[in-house]
Amino acid sequence: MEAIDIALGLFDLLLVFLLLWLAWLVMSSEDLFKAIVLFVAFGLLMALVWVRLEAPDIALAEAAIGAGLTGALLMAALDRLNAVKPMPAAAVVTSAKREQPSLPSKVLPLVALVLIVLGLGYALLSLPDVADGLVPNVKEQMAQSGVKNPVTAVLLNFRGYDTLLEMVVLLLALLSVWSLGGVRKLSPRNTNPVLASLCRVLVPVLILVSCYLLWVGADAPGGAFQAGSVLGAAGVLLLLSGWHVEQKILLWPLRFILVLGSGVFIIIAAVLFFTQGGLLTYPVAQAGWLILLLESAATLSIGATLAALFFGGIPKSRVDQ
Amino acid sequence: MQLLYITLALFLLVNLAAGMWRVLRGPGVADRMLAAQLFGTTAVAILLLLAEAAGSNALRDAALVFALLAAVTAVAFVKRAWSMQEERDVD
Amino acid sequence: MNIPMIYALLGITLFSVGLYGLIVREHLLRKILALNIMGSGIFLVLVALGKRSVGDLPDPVPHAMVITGIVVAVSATALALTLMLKLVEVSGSAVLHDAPKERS
Amino acid sequence: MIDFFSILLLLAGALFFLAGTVGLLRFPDLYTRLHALTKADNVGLGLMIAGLALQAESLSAAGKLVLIWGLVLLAGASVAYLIARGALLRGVLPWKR
Repeated sequence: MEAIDIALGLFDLLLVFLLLWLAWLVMSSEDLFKAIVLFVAFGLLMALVWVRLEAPDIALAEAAIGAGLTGALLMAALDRLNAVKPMPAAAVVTSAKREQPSLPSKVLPLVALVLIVLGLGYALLSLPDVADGLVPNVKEQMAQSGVKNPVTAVLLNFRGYDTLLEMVVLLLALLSVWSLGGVRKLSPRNTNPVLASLCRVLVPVLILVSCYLLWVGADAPGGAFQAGSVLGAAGVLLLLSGWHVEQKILLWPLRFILVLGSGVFIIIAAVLFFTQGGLLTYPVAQAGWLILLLESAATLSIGATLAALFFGGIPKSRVDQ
Repeated sequence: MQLLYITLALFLLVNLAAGMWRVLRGPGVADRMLAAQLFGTTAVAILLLLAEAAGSNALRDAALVFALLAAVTAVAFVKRAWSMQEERDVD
Repeated sequence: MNIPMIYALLGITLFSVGLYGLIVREHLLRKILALNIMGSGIFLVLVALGKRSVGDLPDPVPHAMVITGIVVAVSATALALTLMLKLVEVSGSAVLHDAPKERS
Repeated sequence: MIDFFSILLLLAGALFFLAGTVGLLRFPDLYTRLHALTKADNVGLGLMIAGLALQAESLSAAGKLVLIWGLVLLAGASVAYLIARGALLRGVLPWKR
């Protein structure tokens, strides 16, 4: 056992311990804001775990979403929760009315928790130590995929229909949010000069990084999802700083971008279905640029959808026509 | 050099674990958020060290994304979650 | 006991902690956090088991599934939060009650 | 020779991170903690990045490292300002001996 392995082992053990502790604290702490901050820290450490498991693609996605967007989403929700519920008296009454949970109802879930861990742990440990899974299939087909990053190949080529349906899932989530959230006005223009200058630098950099991740995704970790999440973060930052958007852009151009990903996907799938005889079976020579086209459309849609999800309602310009 | 990178990454993780205390203790919401900011900077450093140890360029991209996104959470905190009747959660 | 297996065990423990929180805690925001932690646990198991391959690269298929999973999880979280806010608006409480008649 | 400077910078960076954490834990109020964190950690990261940049395989890799530092500095400074200003507006009093 070399010193370097010991250091890495200690790193892993501390990481595992911290994650467990954080997860427990997120569940057990009384204060909701504290739970959210702890959850953001949890997402941060998850990104480190992905690095240790040699999954840089996931680490990128988690860095953008787990450590950034989810935290922003939760905080905005907490803010609105406090805004719609300014009557703590009612809450006190309901919590006082509810009798203290009996001892069995506290202990039983804990016992169940331990049993589940033991059962699942046994199942995990009885799995074979070496299993190739789908690695041979992926290796065999990589040359025909049109890209060099195996994860991108799986996402956009081998299992392209998964990604197609996921785009639809995102759109559905946004439609549900819009039908529940109603019409909301954009927040008033920000007057803080520091925040404004931060946005002026950060937003272009975010867009640039998003383009970079999209482009590099063909042969290194990166791709539409990571690029889209970074783009979404740029949108969130703009929304937070009171970005002014014309009503006419919020109407049709926004909706066009939102459906662009699914739309391009479906059109290409349909064309390929009739010309190649299979859903999303790319001709080998064209696979590369078809994937790039799909990813570009998907990036725009994912970014716009995530920012719109953060906004939480049908956006309306604050200037009435 | 490898050993130094990994040891320093471990050291920074210990640092981060110590910062947890401030998140738990508070007392104000801003103190908790501040500690989360520390986690962001520390995680960037850990990622860069691991990237150098593994010779992986992709991890530097992850650190770049981290550096960018930590700011977004913090701005969301200042603009949204930080209500004006602050300093209520003293525990 | 190798490193990926430790992370897989961490995954199932996280899943169970999340499940526990989902059952025991009442506030809906907490339940949403619990679901997210459960999701992270499942992702961990998937990726850690994908690392058992003999070759130089881990199995990319679970990686791709987890990336889509993370994005779906964040959109589902956004939807759940909106549902929660709607419920609070209608009923004035962020806690699910046992029976509708209890709502005064 | 380059290795020696790298090690020196990395260790100095780690020291600053330690100082930042100690400040976060020991300082009495929000503003002093803000001061400890934002300054010490960003200098620590800068030193570490300088150490790593010496080892970088290409100029572009080193450039990316420096870019990361610049972004962390910018974000850290702005966020520290926003938090401190927010705290003042919300009536968090600075600590007095």
